[in-house]
Amino acid sequence: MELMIAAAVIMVKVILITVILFIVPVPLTWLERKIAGHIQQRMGPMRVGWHGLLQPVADGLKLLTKEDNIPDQSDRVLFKIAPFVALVPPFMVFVAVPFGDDVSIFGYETPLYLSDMNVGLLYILAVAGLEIYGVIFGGWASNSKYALLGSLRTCAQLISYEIPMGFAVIGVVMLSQSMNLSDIVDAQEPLWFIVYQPLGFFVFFIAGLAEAQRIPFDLAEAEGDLGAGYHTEYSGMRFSFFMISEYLVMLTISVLCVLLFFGGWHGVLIPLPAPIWFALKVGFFIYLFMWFRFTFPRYRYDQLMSIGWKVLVPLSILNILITGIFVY
Amino acid sequence: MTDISLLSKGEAGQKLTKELLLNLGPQHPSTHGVLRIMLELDGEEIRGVDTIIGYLHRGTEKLAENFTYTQIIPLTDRLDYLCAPSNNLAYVLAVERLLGIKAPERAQYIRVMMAEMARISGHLLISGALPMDLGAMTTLLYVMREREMIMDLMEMITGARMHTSFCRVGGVREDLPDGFEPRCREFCHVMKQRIDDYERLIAENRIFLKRTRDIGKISGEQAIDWGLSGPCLRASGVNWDMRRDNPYEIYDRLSFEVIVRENGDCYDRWKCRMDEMRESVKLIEQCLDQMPPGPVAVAMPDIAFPLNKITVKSSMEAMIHHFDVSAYGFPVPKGEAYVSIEAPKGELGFYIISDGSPKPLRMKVRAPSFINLQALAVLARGCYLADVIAIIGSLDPVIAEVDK
Amino acid sequence: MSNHPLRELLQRESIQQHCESVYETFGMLTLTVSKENLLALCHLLKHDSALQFNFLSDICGVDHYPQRPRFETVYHLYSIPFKYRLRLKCRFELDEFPPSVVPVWQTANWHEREAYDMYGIAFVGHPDLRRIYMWEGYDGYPMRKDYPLRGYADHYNPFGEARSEKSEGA
Amino acid sequence: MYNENTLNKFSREHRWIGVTFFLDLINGLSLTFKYMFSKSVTMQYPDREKWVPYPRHRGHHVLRRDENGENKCVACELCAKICPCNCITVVPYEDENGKRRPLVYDVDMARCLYCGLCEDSCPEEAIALGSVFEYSSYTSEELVVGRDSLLEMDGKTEYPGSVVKARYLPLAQSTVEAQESSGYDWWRFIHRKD
Repeated sequence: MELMIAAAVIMVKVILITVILFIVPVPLTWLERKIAGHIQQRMGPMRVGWHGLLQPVADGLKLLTKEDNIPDQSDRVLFKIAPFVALVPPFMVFVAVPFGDDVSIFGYETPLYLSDMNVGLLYILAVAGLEIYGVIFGGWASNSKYALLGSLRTCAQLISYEIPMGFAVIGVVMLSQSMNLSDIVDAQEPLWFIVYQPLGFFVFFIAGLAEAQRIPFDLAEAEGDLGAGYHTEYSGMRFSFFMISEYLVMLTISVLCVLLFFGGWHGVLIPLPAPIWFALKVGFFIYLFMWFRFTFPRYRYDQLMSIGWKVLVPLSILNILITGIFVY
Repeated sequence: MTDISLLSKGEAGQKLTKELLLNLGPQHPSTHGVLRIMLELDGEEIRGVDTIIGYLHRGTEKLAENFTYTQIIPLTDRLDYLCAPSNNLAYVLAVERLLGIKAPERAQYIRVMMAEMARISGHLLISGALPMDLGAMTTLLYVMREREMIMDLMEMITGARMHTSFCRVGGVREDLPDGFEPRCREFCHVMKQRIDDYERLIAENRIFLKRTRDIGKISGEQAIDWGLSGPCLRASGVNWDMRRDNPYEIYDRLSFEVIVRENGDCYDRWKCRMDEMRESVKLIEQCLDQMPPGPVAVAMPDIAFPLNKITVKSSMEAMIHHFDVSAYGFPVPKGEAYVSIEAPKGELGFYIISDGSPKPLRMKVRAPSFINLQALAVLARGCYLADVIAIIGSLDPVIAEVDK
Repeated sequence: MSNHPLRELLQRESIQQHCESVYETFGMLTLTVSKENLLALCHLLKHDSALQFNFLSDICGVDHYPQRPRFETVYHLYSIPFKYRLRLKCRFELDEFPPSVVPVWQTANWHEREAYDMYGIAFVGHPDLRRIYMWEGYDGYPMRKDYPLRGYADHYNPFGEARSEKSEGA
Repeated sequence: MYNENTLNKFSREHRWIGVTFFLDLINGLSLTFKYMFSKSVTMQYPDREKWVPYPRHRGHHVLRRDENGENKCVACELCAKICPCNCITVVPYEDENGKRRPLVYDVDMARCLYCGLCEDSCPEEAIALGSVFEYSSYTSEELVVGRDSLLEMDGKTEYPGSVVKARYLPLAQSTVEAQESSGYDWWRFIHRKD
């Protein structure tokens, strides 16, 4: 009986998280357009539903019903699977992401995550790295020079920014003595790690921006020069998969920022339920992403690489050194 | 197992890799119209540029040979559609030079004021579009907001937002409407604050600086050799502004600074436009201050339409002139004239050869965008793919004018 | 707009020997020059320290259809240091084209391509003489006076005029 | 000389201070944040608001009537002559009073440049470019407008351009219905510091 309940709870949680993750990009697109609108002194979507709330639904329907174009002489198999390959890793990341302390549902004590891995952080970094494959496949299979250039850029960008990102996290791991995310969050109960690790956070956040391919690092789809980068040739549902995966990566980065540096679900001063604190913090980071997008231009490819290798990597190593000196 | 380095080597040891030919445009978000550029790429680096234009060629010059001098005025609007009043002004000045007449003072002030408004409108668009091509979308929306105010003023004066065709040979179409002056002053007031805003948003931004500083550099001599004009030339340190050096209309009565910058890169071309807008606002204010009362068109019924239609009906002679001008146009003395003005994009010249008939024998437009765009091939060589976008943006081509 | 200082400068022997006539029209001095002397004169005008016509504003092709010689190219020069304007004119027949001035001013490149595209003036020695506005393989030179306004009728242009034998060519 | 930017406050040697502390980026971010809470300047056309153009607006052609309610046009064909794009076709006839009147007066809206030369050349001030600007159509044939519909068109507006309340009627003939005669000036939504 115990086993059955445990299995059922896990099933419910899996389904719940999958559904939530599928739905989350929907309000995010609305939010992005609304924020863009207000920053630019216009209204954003207004016509579908109250203040355009149903606009993402309309967009989704449009994408669903759109013709699915597959370019001539493309690698058809790769072209078809690329969006799925890009979509899966962000979902897999959330297996190891805790959203709060243990809660009890119907008298059954359960933690708010799917799997409490003791190498959760490593797992997340590793799985998030898999997203490159979707991008490479998509760019390569399209048989378009724009897509190819876009995917080449993405490749170089993701690979080189994963290094400072991983290094930046080491500081946190050193402080919390654990790679388990809920342990890391618990270690921040007295004081958030941002206080100890400002440099680490800075490197992590910049690298995160690059990982999520947001402005100022959105070279992969730089519409200014590459049209839409690796998903130039995609349309309809396949295109929307890329979009969903992009928003989920953004969400992942925000969640990681909160978990690693901003005390996870631990609030300050105002006692709010843990998931709400968590959501608020994540929301702030998502807003930051969008705010940046509508303020900054983007870097050039070679400048991005030199920032990654010449600035962020040394900084993150310096951060490890400093942390090491202070810890021991 | 084959050594991988052997695979990329040919027989004589040379590399088997070849340049990638990338076709940028004619449908591309950053080419500002239907411009097509064939890029020879080595990785992301540009090896060769071939600019292919003509997708918007409408044969303005051929059409002009079949139009009367009055009918050409709306045609000139369509050249550089961002600053139609400047085009009107240049064309009308050329015809006036041939006719040997000058517009009344008030008309000249109105023309100059509108040309300066057009300059702001043109510069605004490009100084917002360049950051947008580099990713900063918000700048474009902000400049559109102020441009809308200019459009509003234009609609107030002429009744059209873009294709104003307000200048007439020997004057302007109508007098300024009531309530224009306070509105225009309000615009000048707001505009000054707005330029500071744009600079606050983007001018010091390190990313923007990195993307534009030392990109697409051209020296002063080279710029002259390639025929660059306007802000593109002045950004390279050549102190030449036709408004000051060969003053036309009433520019010699207005005081303004000619903005010159030294580096000749994308950033300087952008900044030059920003500062020129400030000067233009000053010019508009001076025009409003100095605007004299009086007629707005020459009292020559055989050239200009009478503003008041009652005069047409009251006298037989006026009626005949009116019909003559409307139906057949007015003859222009035999000869040729080249008149150029300082348009927002550079030297805009109209060369008209008249054979004494009401239609020109030849009308040549010296379109600044056309010449400026030519320099793209020099500027972009050795740059990166993403820089080409910045260079196009900083050269400010309006494809309608490039293709004529 | 006074051109008198310029007129004196142009009266010098070195310049006079290259041009056929000098006259003033609507406030601008005009030199007519034969196509043999064009390039030499352009060099002279650009590099003379008292003139320095370093800016080529415009090159305009003209078709005086019934008259002979039929074609003309008009060069508008500007001297940025001295603020002078000057016009050069060169008349020629269809089979004897003038030299390209690209060696003197780089900017002439596209101007001359335009004149070639519109009038069929094949400048001698132009580095890259291709059509610029019309597409490659376009038949005819649209700005010529004997080219109809609506073009010739073909598959793409049903409203054009029917092509007659005598109208094409010189 | 001009309003100094934050970074310019540091002299050349001390620029690094601003650069290190990201003042350039923070400057931009604060500006966009400020604008985020200012009023939007856009008009919600066609759902809620509509623009009533200035009196000089050059929109859809209109034929004016005289005091007796008759067509002012005397079919002199000057407008057809001066039109750069030949979009006006006039066929005259003589009515019972012996007056010259247009039998056909077609304006091809699809070809028109809206340059206003017809307005200038008309000796009777009969043809004008009115204030109507909503006349899109699915076919170009529908855009050839005849004499009678030209007489029915709205003429020039009296009031200065303003934004009025409107309602969108997707199925009706006139798609946008303006509700008030006087509206507001959108310029007052432009955020400014005085």
